[in-house]
Amino acid sequence: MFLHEVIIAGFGGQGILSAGRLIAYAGMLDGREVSFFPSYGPEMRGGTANCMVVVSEDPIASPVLNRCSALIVMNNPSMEKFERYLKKDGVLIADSSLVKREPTRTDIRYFGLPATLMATDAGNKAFSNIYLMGKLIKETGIITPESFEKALYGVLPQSKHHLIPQEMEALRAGMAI
Amino acid sequence: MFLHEVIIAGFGGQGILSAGRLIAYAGMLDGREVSFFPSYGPEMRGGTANCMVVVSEDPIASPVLNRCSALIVMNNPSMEKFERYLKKDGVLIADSSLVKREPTRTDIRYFGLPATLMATDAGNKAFSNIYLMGKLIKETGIITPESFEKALYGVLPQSKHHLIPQEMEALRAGMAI
Amino acid sequence: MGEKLLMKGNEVIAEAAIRAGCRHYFGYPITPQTEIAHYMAKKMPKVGGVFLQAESEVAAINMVYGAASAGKRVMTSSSSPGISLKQEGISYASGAQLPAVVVNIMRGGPGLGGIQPSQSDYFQATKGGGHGDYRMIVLAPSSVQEMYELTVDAFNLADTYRMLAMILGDGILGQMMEVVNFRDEEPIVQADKSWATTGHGMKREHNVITSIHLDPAVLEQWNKGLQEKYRVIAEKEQRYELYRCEDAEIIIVAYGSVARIAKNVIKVAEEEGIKVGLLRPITLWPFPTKAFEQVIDKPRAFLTVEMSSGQMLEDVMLAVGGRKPVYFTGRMGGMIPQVDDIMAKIREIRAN
Amino acid sequence: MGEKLLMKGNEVIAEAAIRAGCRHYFGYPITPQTEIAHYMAKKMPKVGGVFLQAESEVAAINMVYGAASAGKRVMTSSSSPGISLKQEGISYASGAQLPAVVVNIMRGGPGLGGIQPSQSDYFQATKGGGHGDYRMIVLAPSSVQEMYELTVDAFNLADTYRMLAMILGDGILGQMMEVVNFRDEEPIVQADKSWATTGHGMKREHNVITSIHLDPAVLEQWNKGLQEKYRVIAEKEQRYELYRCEDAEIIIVAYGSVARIAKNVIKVAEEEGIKVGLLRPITLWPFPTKAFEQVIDKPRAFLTVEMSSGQMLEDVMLAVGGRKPVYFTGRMGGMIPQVDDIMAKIREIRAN
Amino acid sequence: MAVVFDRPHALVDIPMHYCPGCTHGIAHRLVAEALDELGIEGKTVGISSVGCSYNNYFYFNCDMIQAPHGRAPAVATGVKRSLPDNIVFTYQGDGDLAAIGTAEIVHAAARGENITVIFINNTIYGMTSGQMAPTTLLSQVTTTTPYGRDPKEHGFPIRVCEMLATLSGPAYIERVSLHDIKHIKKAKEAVKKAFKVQIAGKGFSLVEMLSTCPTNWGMTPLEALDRIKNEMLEYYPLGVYAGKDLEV
Amino acid sequence: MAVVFDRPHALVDIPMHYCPGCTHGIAHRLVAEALDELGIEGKTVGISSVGCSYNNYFYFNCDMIQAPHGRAPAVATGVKRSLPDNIVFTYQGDGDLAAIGTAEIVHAAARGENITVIFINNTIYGMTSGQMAPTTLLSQVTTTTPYGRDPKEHGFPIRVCEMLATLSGPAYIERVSLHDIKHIKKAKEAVKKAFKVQIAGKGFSLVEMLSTCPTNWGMTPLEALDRIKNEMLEYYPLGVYAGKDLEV
Amino acid sequence: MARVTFREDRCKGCGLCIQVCPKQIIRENREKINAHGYFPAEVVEMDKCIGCAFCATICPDCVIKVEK
Amino acid sequence: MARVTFREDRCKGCGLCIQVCPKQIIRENREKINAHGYFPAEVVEMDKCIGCAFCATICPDCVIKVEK
Ligand SMILES: Cc1ncc(C[n+]2csc(CCOP(=O)(O)OP(=O)(O)O)c2C)c(N)n1
Ligand SMILES: Cc1ncc(C[n+]2csc(CCOP(=O)(O)OP(=O)(O)O)c2C)c(N)n1
Ligand code: SF4
Ligand code: SF4
Ligand code: SF4
Ligand code: SF4
Ligand code: SF4
Ligand code: SF4
Ligand SMILES: [Mg+2]
Ligand SMILES: [Mg+2]
Repeated sequence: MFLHEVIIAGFGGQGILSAGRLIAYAGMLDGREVSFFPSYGPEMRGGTANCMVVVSEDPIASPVLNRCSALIVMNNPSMEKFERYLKKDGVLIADSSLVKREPTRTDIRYFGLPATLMATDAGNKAFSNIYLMGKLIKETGIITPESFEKALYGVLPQSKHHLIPQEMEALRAGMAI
Repeated sequence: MFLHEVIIAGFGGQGILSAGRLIAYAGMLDGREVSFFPSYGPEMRGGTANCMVVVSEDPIASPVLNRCSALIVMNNPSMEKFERYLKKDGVLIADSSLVKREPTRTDIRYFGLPATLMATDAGNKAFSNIYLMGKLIKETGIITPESFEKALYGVLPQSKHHLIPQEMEALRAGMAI
Repeated sequence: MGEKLLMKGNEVIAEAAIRAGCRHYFGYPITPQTEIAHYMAKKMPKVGGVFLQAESEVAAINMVYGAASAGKRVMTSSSSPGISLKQEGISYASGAQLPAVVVNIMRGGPGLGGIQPSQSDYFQATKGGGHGDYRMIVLAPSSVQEMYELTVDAFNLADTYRMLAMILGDGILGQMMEVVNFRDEEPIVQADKSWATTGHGMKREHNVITSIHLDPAVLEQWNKGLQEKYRVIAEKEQRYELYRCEDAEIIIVAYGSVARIAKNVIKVAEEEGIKVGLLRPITLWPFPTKAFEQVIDKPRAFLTVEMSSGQMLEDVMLAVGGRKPVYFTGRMGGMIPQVDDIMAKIREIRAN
Repeated sequence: MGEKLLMKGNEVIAEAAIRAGCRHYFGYPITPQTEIAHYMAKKMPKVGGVFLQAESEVAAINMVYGAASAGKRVMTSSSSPGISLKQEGISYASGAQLPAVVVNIMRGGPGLGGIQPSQSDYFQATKGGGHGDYRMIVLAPSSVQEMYELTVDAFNLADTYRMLAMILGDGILGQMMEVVNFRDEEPIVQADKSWATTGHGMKREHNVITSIHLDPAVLEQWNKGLQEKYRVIAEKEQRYELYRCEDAEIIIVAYGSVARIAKNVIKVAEEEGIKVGLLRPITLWPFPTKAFEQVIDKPRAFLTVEMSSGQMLEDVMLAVGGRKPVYFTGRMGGMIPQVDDIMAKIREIRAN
Repeated sequence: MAVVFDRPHALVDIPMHYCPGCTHGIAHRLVAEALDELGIEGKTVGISSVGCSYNNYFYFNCDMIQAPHGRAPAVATGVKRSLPDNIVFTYQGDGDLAAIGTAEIVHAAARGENITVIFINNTIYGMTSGQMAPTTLLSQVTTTTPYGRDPKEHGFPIRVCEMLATLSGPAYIERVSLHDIKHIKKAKEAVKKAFKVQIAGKGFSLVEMLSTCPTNWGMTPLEALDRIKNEMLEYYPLGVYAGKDLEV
Repeated sequence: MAVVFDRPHALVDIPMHYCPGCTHGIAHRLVAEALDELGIEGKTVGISSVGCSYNNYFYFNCDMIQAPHGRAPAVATGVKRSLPDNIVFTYQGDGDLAAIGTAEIVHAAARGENITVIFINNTIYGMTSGQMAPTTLLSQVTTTTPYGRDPKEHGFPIRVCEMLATLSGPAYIERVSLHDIKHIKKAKEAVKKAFKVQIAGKGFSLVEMLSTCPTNWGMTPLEALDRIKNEMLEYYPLGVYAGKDLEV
Repeated sequence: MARVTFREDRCKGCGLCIQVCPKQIIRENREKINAHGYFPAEVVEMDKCIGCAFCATICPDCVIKVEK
Repeated sequence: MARVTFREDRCKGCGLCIQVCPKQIIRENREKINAHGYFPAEVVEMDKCIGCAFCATICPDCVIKVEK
């Protein structure tokens, strides 16, 4: 059964919500059922942000997850908060340039990527989330790079389409690790 | 069983409510249970006013009457509206200077007093209600002239006590008819 | 022995509040309860208290919020549309656990409706017209004497439980005059108010009155505290009157002024040889389910009578829980149920 | 075939309203439903409609009152505290029999509470948070697709019955994104609006929109008209979903986003070999009592699950009427019931 | 003989419920005359408020809406935004407009909402039996200021025209009085001008009328007119507060 | 070495939640400094409102009450009438004070209620993500005026100080700005004066502070300060609007 | 020549017309009480009427019609 | 001589202090990210500080203590 339940968490401003939205959008393009549920409200201001994405073959019961099959964390508090949400054998991807510790659990698959550093080095800090999505795609197959690219075209305003090749490059770099 | 249920009705400004309040007050002085329920709200403005007074030996179930043992009417609309409230053998007292018709019912005791004329003649139009109360006292014994007088002293401000002898005179004139 | 006076229901509420130690009243005029404000306007300056006519009902309930936060016994009063406007403030005060007394002298609705007596704000009062999981203690007097006593009780209950207590009356009760017997001294509960915001004088941590808790786990915990308090109250504070229920064939359930009419009905029914009793809820919240347990075996049916389309009816049905049939009759929009109407319904029930 | 888009629940409500012919929106910002206003602010000018940010929720509902009087399809939206402020206006519009759509995307209360999802305004929505004997049609979507469809329906129902229809959602539904399938054309009811105040053009008697009738006999008659309308609606407009109830041992009763969580529970229970069904009220008022009649014989118990202290619970108990046990589990203050909690409750019920 | 004065068509031919000598009745007639003379009865929607005039929807012959207490400007906004080609007016008392409805009138004015407001300042709550209004004069005795309005306890009377004139939205604001023939005639011109401003699409217009409440002032109707002249005019100066130079 | 600048005692020593560079933080400090310097922390009750500063009850060390949106002046009235010897202030945003709370601020001012109001004008609803406020400037883009504030649709920005100054109740009203050191120092004097007015029992005092919202203005903190200087000062002139000659 | 017509049933006896009539030809008719209980106003010397309509202008109840 | 002390954990890197310092001795420390994810401000040439407290006056987060 095709069912992916993903949580993405970090600081506000790290592109947490747009990452989740892109995955949901790409999932839709793949013909799957999708849902996206963001954290919201003023606590996002300077504080933390997270979202829950489900991509599934079957109709989605609840968009609110208390367990997930994959988890992306982009700061320390998110690691603290969400590690326990991950199911056994689930995939945990962390931005190791910001997340200072490794997971305590051993029944999961862990991947640390220095995404923020990679992005800063590549010249666009805002793409750090894309490296992590690349890794997610590679490890879970939740969506394909092709649907991701289509999603970018669908979601971004025309004025930002010229950035898409760079973003795809970041995605592939993430997948390659 | 001592139980009097009285409705007093007429125009606003005719002293309808103060008449009812005086009777209730006097009843209290007589050691009886009493209740007083006035019509209220802006419809009183230039319009009609009425009140319901109960004086009883026993605790009073409801202050709101849909039948009464005595009725005082001081204008035509009140005659129209309340005549049917009167119980068989009940007492109906009308200010015949203002109420143009006699009751249609024959199973009641009817008394017409030209109270407004009498009061105007006696020099104080505002006392018209007192003549009618006099008649009520005489026909029903709901209170005594003595308790009525005490009620006047209890209810009126000191500054109006000098009027009380005149009012008692009006009461006795009403009783005398 | 105390004083014995012939007074209007509305005025008695005001007088009772003052006797209960209330020195702060904030309100906005509306029929049929304006006499409360008039009385307060006259009396408060004489007892060193504050009467303030607010710019609106919304402002009034928020002034209450302020005075209650400052630890004072405080009251506001209004009638149906004005009480609707206070719903946000009521929810806030409930959330912040502030003690205060709110009076609703109900009139016919919905909307501007009319000004004649009604009981159609029962749902609003007992289930929460505002948002969120909160309750008020709702007291329903049915005589002027009881308006006095329950108003004093309302202040005590509010302080004891740190919550709102509502006096729910109607135009009949507000406008009628009866004799009231005042006690020489009131039984005043002295509650701890160390939580009040009175200035810390550099002697303690700063106090905070708030209803917001952005962390849902914290807000849930707060709510659990409220619910636990409500459970205790439901256990301890139910009040009711049972009148001639011992051998009643039909028990009327009615509160406030309608309960008085029901007593007339009982007399008339007796004359016809029908045994009718009265179960009169005095606390509408907590609803006196215990009263029903006491009498449930006896009657062949319950008859709820209200000046509404049937609101308390739901609580009666929940209390009876299908064990006996529950009937309803009522009037709306300011009309008062008549003895005849109720008798007709009783005869109909018996004919079934 | 229509358009298929990935959209946020709040935005879908706005888009659906525009598709339903709503060209007038009045609102005041509040989390978690501000996106409705943002969407309207962007879109309305493009379709020749009016988006107006009112000075308050009170003003907003009264602007709705005006636009509805003028015969327009009109909507307002808010979240819990803001809806409390609209109670007077809601009662007025109900009293004046005006059609309009009110959206409440609920958050945790009471008071300022929190901004996370909640269902604790159920009482307020279904029993009348305002004063007087009135009702609103209350629709509870549980998916983004349903937010679209029920919003369109809400306008049609409002116009058909000349009354308010409320969309009752929560922060989950408002904030989540799902794929929504738009129809090419909406099924729009064309109701007679000859009662509207649009200027008589010297061609007819002047129309009047009012909720006041000072004569209580007239006001009662008016109320009887309302009650008769409500009776018809309760008969004709109940909506619900029955999911796997056929052979369910326990039937969960839940609405909105909680009903979705319940579907997860049903899966998990199935894995444990427990047959659980779901009765999902779609109309909260009229409450779908018919659904209960359909399934009442089957389960050994009902389990109501809410994000509240147990409000719909009362309607469930009234519908079940003591014929089966009714249990409750819920979370408050913005906490979301977890599959595990509900499973624990189910195991507990079975152990009884 | 020609008719030189008769009831306007826009005023329904039924008795009004106001107390004897209450100038609410004059205000009504002036509005109705304006509707007649401008030929706009058929396209006008009036909003009655909550106060003694709550049911003037019986009296005005145009389409009418009864609004919640204080909210008439918001209701009017809803109507005007729905029917921009219609004429929309509110008729509000001083309790309604200047107390509970403060936010609504300020914001309708600030928005420059193209509506006309008829504002009856009688320094009291008439309908509910004579409580203090925001416009009650200092020392005035009312049922809620039984010892007279004291600025320390009850604050100062609000001058609505002056306050709203600080906003950029209003096109025309004038204060008039109904205490004698001359002023009634001026009041009528003001009402007409206010409607003309709206017809011309210039924005928010408001006419405040100093009016009597013999009943709650405890005066005869004549004494009440004198009170306007002798006591109210000083605190509430007549004149144009916005749109002095506006030609319509 | 002597300490020439440190956090005031009346400001609790915890981090504040405001966005980087948001001048709400400066306003907080100024209020706290005033409480310190006047020695009134222990007898002050502050009222927080609903806006980004909803939870400044965590920050101010005096007793605090969180009030419903717009109602802080009413809550403050309830407190001040209960504790006349205490010092009571509200802290309100422009949405809170000038939109939903219009009636409450006007009437607290008209009553001359002896309280102090700190009014943060950042021309936007910060907390709820950048909607138009009553003070939003013409043409300003917000989430509810995506095409810019257009006076025809959205009306004109309200100048609160000017409006309240038409009332007789206020003892002291001043508008200040937080956009540079000089103005921050003036702002501090204004805050102190406002509290002194209250201490002296003179009545209602209000200090409006022009403040930034870098987040919802879509600007860096520095650009935001420049916007105050270049755009806001013109429409919102600084100065004393009531109580110019009042000595306290 | 001018004529004023009073709809007596509508008159509330407020006396405003009496006060403003420049010719002082209106008075309260103490002989009559109308259906609402008021003594209505009436013109006593119609021929003195100048049709100025002051009476009608100030009448709050639209009782008076003026012809000239 | 003057000294300023920055509580780096409280700094949000808004840059206001940098802008107002008459001696231009404050800069953003791009090397560090504090617990809240910001690059904190720091003084680079403390001995140039004149203790004017401009930095502290404009700092919205009470990060800075000034001694002289
Ligand atoms: C929400 C609400 N609050 C209060 C009332 C009661 N009320 C009716 S009229 C009125 C005051 C009217 O005074 P004003 O506006 O000055 O009009 P007037 O009667 O003087 O012409 C009040 C407070 C109401 N109907 N609704
Ligand atoms: C009754 C009510 N309506 C709306 C809201 C939502 N709300 C919270 S803050 C806010 C606006 C705040 O803006 P402002 O007062 O300008 O403060 P700022 O955030 O800009 O400092 C609104 C509308 C609410 N909490 N309560
Ligand atoms: S109460 Fe006053 S305002 Fe109302 S109708 Fe009577 S005189 Fe006029
Ligand atoms: S949203 Fe604006 S006002 Fe609110 S804290 Fe951030 S910058 Fe300050
Ligand atoms: S028209 Fe003039 S002169 Fe004639 S009755 Fe009237 S006021 Fe007198
Ligand atoms: S002014 Fe009108 S109502 Fe008054 S007395 Fe003259 S005719 Fe009658
Ligand atoms: S005290 Fe003055 S000189 Fe020193 S760092 Fe701060 S701003 Fe610069
Ligand atoms: S002003 Fe304060 S918060 Fe901003 S950078 Fe400087 S020290 Fe940091
Ligand atoms: Mg008035
Ligand atoms: Mg703001």
